[in-house]
Amino acid sequence: MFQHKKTIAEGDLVLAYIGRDNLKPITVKSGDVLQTKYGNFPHTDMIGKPFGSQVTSAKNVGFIYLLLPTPELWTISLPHRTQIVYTHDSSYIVQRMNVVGGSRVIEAGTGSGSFTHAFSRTVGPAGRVFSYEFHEQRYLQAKEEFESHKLENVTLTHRDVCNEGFDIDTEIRAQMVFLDLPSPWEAIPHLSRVVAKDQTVGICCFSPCIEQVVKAVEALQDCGWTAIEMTEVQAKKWEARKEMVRELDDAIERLRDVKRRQKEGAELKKLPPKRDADGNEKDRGYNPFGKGRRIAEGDESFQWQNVSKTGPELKTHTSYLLFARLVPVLGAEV
Amino acid sequence: MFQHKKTIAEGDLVLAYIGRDNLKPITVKSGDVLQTKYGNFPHTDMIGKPFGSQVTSAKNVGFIYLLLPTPELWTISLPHRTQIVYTHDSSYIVQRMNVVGGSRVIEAGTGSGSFTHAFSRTVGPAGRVFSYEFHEQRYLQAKEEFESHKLENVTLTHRDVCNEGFDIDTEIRAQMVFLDLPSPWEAIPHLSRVVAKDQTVGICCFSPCIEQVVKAVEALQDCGWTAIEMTEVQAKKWEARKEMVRELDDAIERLRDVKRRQKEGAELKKLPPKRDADGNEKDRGYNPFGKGRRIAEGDESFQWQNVSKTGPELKTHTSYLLFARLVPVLGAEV
Amino acid sequence: MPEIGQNKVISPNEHCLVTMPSGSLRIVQLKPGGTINLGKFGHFLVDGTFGYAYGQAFEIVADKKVSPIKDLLVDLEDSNDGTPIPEVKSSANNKDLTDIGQKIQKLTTQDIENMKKEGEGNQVARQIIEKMIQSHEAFEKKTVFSQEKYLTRKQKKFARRFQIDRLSSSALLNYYYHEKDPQRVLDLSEETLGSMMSHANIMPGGNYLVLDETGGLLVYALLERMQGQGSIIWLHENDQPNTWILKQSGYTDAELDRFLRPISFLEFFEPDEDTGKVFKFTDKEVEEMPPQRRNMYAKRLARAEKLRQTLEMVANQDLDAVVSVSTLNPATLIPRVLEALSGSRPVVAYHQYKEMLIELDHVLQKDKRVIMTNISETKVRRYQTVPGKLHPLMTSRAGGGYVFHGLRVLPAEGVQAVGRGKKRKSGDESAAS
Amino acid sequence: MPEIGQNKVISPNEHCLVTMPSGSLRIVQLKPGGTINLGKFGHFLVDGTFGYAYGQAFEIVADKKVSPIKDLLVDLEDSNDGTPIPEVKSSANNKDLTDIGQKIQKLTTQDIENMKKEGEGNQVARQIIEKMIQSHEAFEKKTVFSQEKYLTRKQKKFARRFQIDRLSSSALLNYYYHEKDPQRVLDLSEETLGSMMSHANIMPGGNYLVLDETGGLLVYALLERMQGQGSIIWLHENDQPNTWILKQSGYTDAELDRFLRPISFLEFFEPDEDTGKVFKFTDKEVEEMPPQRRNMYAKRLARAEKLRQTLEMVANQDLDAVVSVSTLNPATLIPRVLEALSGSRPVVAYHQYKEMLIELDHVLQKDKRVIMTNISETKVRRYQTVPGKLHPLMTSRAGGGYVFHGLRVLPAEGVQAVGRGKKRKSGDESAAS
Repeated sequence: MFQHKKTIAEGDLVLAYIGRDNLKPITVKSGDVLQTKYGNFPHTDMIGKPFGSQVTSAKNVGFIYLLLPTPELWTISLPHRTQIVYTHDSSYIVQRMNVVGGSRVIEAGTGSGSFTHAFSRTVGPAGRVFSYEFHEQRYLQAKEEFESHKLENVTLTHRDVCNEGFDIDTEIRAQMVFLDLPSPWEAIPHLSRVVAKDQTVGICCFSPCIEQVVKAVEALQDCGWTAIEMTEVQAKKWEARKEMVRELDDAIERLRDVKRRQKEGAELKKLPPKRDADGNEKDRGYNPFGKGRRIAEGDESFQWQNVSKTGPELKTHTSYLLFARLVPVLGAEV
Repeated sequence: MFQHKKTIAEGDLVLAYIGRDNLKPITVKSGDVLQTKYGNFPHTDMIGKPFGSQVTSAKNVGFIYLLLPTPELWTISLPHRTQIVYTHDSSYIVQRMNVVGGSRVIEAGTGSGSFTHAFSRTVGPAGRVFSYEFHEQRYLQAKEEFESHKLENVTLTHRDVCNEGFDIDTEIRAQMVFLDLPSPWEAIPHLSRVVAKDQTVGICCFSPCIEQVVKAVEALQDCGWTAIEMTEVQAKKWEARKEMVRELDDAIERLRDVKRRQKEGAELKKLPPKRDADGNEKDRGYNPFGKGRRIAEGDESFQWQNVSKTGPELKTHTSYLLFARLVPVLGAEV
Repeated sequence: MPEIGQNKVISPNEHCLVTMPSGSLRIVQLKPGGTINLGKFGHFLVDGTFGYAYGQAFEIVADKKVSPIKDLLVDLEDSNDGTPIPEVKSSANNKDLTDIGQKIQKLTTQDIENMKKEGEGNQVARQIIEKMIQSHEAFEKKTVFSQEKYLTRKQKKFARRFQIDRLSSSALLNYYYHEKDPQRVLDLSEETLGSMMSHANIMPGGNYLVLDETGGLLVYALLERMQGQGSIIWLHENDQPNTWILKQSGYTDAELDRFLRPISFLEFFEPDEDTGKVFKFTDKEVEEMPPQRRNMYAKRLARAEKLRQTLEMVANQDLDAVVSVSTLNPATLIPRVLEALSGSRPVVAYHQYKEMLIELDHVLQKDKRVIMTNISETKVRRYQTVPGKLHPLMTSRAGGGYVFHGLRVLPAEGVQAVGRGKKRKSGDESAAS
Repeated sequence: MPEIGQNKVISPNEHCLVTMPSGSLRIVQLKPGGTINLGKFGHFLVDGTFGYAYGQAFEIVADKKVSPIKDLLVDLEDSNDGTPIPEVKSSANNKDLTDIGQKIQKLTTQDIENMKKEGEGNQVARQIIEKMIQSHEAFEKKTVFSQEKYLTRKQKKFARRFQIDRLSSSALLNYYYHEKDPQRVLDLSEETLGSMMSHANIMPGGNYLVLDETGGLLVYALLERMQGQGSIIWLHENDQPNTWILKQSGYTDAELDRFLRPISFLEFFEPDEDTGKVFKFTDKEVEEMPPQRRNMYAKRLARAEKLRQTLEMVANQDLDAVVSVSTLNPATLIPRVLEALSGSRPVVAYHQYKEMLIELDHVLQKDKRVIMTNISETKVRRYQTVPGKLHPLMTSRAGGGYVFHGLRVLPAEGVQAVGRGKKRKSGDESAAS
């Protein structure tokens, strides 16, 4: 179970931060050693250290950070067995369906288990996640992972819910349903048996293709779900950078300087740059933008503008999110 | 025909800029008067003035600008008879289909004629736009407008192209086709008779709903079009603003000041603000962010950060753009 | 006691969200015996709604009474609740339709007003719409598609229906974001709030440091997730935090006192011997106090003790995240609160303008205490979800804000990045070799 | 002569865009008698492509010869050109499929290399793919959907096909934007370029002031639209404009000399008695010059005359738009060129970063010479357009840049906005009353 732990102990799951997109999950065990390209890190040294600690390798050639697992960090580090549900989708689904501490949630299929972790964290010890996976190998891997991560509020079942439905021994009474299935319309009719009868139930179907959404809409309508709405979440990540500010007047002054020198017959610009004994450039004329030099971003000899940019590639689609709800027929009681 | 004219003459179409989203088209005629809420503007005074001139009203109570029509400005000013094609869509379609000076283009339907203007401008005197409108009233209005705007390279036809096809007396040989029709799949089979046979022809179908796109894809495939791709253009407009920078230390200092005054027993903060004879505020204590005062954006007594924001509402969808092309079967000739 | 906002059925005295056919929203308290006035959508007696599940839609029938219906905007074709298309012809296309706007529909505003006065229930809406169609000259020239569109529009205008939803944090936020002025919640959208909750790892049992200039919307969302487990330290820049939105949602002062730990900038950043100091009376003196005064004294002592505990949590670095929705310059604010967090804890700061977060990112990229910095933008696109007419909504509210997030770490002393002098791509703080 | 890039059929010596099945792009010149090497996608003899329409796709058959095909990535199911799915079973779902990646396909890299050497044409690709399927243990356990996906992927990898497109400005831009480094065109996307062309009102016959730091991509797009009518004044910050991209696209120096009017910052902003000055020889002296020198002298005179005309156009405010793709600070650059424009003419400036355009917008909001200022962002979203599997592409290239645009106007002297002192919403410069 996710928790707010301060200190690393034997048997803890730790995410070793090796690089920004390189988090390596390790289970701390005295005597084991984490080997990275930045050196070796004995587990024994980690025990007793606070989570978040920066630790240096045995030979002090590099360092890592020892991170406390969260569903969001786990999503970065996990082995992708299927397309995963990213945080920008899962966070919206959880917020919109009002999943909170104590909620009871159905998830099918489990897939790589990234969303299962987020559900488990959010519903907490008083809540429950019922997760279904039809692919045996993936089911077994998820089972092992959930046990090792102590997701005690998750009930994982190996089942093809489209054919066999959701019923298990325990009473489910799900308040929210999340379907990440190739044909959600086959699973939807089975839901009425397992959702809560005393309150409005929310559903989200996660489908990459439009045609899947259209079929799911029809199934939802047939089964009495209302307020059906398709959405998609568009997310971007920006990072802060600095861009050199090149002023017009500096560019003009550079041309004036060239002209002056040409008149003086120097024609310096046609000569290869001279270097002094230290290899530094000498006299390229007026050089307002460090032309031809390697400039570090933010170099104080120049003027900079704060800018933001995304990475070179954007995730432009994950899946469509189809929301609906099922309102129980209750009589007025007052 | 659009042109780069410098001076306003009798009979010219002028767009009077009254406000940012309020451009009023007028045809300059000696003796006429443009009446606006900012005063009256006699046409006679406009003649001989350069386009772009700022002119004051007869009684000098306000001013307008006299703008030279461009398709983009016309799109802002035109009377909407139908959903129009906005510049972010039309500019991409023109660029992607490689519409240039001299191109021959089919457009159906004409609608409010906004895109017709853009096509007409871009293909220029050597090109030709064949535009079709099935709705009689809209056809007549467009006809009048095109004549008054002297779009001499546009051939407008009153026709239901879905039933009756595109053939007219003139030879068409269209190199690009733009279909803004409720059921483009009915028009697509008629195209083979009127498109150029000696080159690859481009098409763009403009449809708001997914289902229309799916049907159009099938029709295009059936008719031998290839490289079929659906896209959508997502556009935003930003404007520059300034946001006050509120520093933590200033906020803390304000609390310190309050505490100091409380200790002094003054408890000034509980009193209503005092005003001097001029109505200016007196002594609100340390007031680092002008709290309670009306501050003009950029007021130099405060610190500001340049920011950008969109309007309160975004156009999040106009239509899907479905592109394809028809490659003629030519023999190798060399 | 179930936590605020977690009741499953519509219950007396609760605050809830009412949605009207037009999409307009209202927050109302359901006082037993009361009547609620929805303006042109009618009046209804509150008691009739009790016991139905939150999420139920109703139609107003005679005498302000309500009757449950399947959906607020039930489809016209396939339901008995909807206004049926009267037996009129339709056209294959709109070819012969002339655009002359309002004039074509001959019912006057006065006619409609008169009809409205005649009845109270949704029956009136049906009558009005039917009359409008009968008096609409060109209705038969419209396509079925156009006819439906016309009816839906009219229904949104005249139907006497509404829906009651639980006042979840999303409901409360959407009310301000879509119905009222989004600036009151600093332009924060539902999806951005959700993103903050996830990135800040909010769960029952955590201790969170919060800055909230929305009047408590952010705090309301945390309370909802935490379900009474854990604590919220609310760092504010006045005498006490501004809780206007929290109070509108039904929380009492006593409840807020139980769940929250307010602390001012001065108390947080410059605690001194005066901080939270209360003059101690002797037991005898206390005994002799009048009851009201004694009560007040006890409260002051309790508050002082709570503040002492809060300061201890801060000093012990016991906090599990900082979550900020503030207009203060985050580049100077956030670095100053980092020391209160445990290691490997999220740092999450919202701002309406991305430009205000860029400097923060630059500052923290250099500050060795935060890694994995990012500025996220999350935007939901909604669709008209009608089979056969599926498309994204033509317009949507802009904005929604940006979220900075990073992870607080504990740098080892003396560790130096053995950089190779070459510029790192994408400002990554990857482990040096 | 047809303008560059406007030939309808594939013609000798032209520069064109070649697309490979993987989506990779190449710019090549079609030299008669030549062979073009597409790496793993094969070699082909250029001559066989002449006479087909630009846009034609080809398959490489034996002896490097080509044969026209319907489409580069023709659908697997419904075409004779595609690799048919061999007669194998498929599964209703992937339930029994084990994920062990490459190992499952028993053909070794060496096997594939050997097969590649055996043949040159697309036939080899078919053989390889068929062999791969036969040796793929789990192929039968895949669904038809997964099988198709697998085949398409393999086909993109091995098919010996290509397509030849005209080198339109979009083709040229996409080559740099998608295939090469987008920074070489300052991250300018096709849709942003299109938006600039429209907002700048580019058409045949206009006189445009251009700043272009992309090596001429922007100029290439203008030339394409203008079809030899009008002129382009290319304002640059060196001795001469950088035209590397223009030259790659097939324009000769002579053609560029005919269409373009280059002018340096110094000549534009500080013309003096030296500007464009050429020492004048007497007629007799000229007659006595050796031919090469006389020729050079004539060119210098022509260039000087052209510069004189250009300066006159600038001085007369004859220009019809300024269009800028420059890394110079637009807030200081753009206000300095406004005087060269006629009234009611567009001002269009691109920058990769929105933040760099904000100050420009602020400056011009105050400058009375420009109205209707805006910063536009235009982004195209592409879909996998396969009926039944329709969805937006999962990933796309980010960026594409931002465009500032406004309209140059001629403020009347002495006109004063009679503002009411109240702050105007949205920085609008609407007419005051």
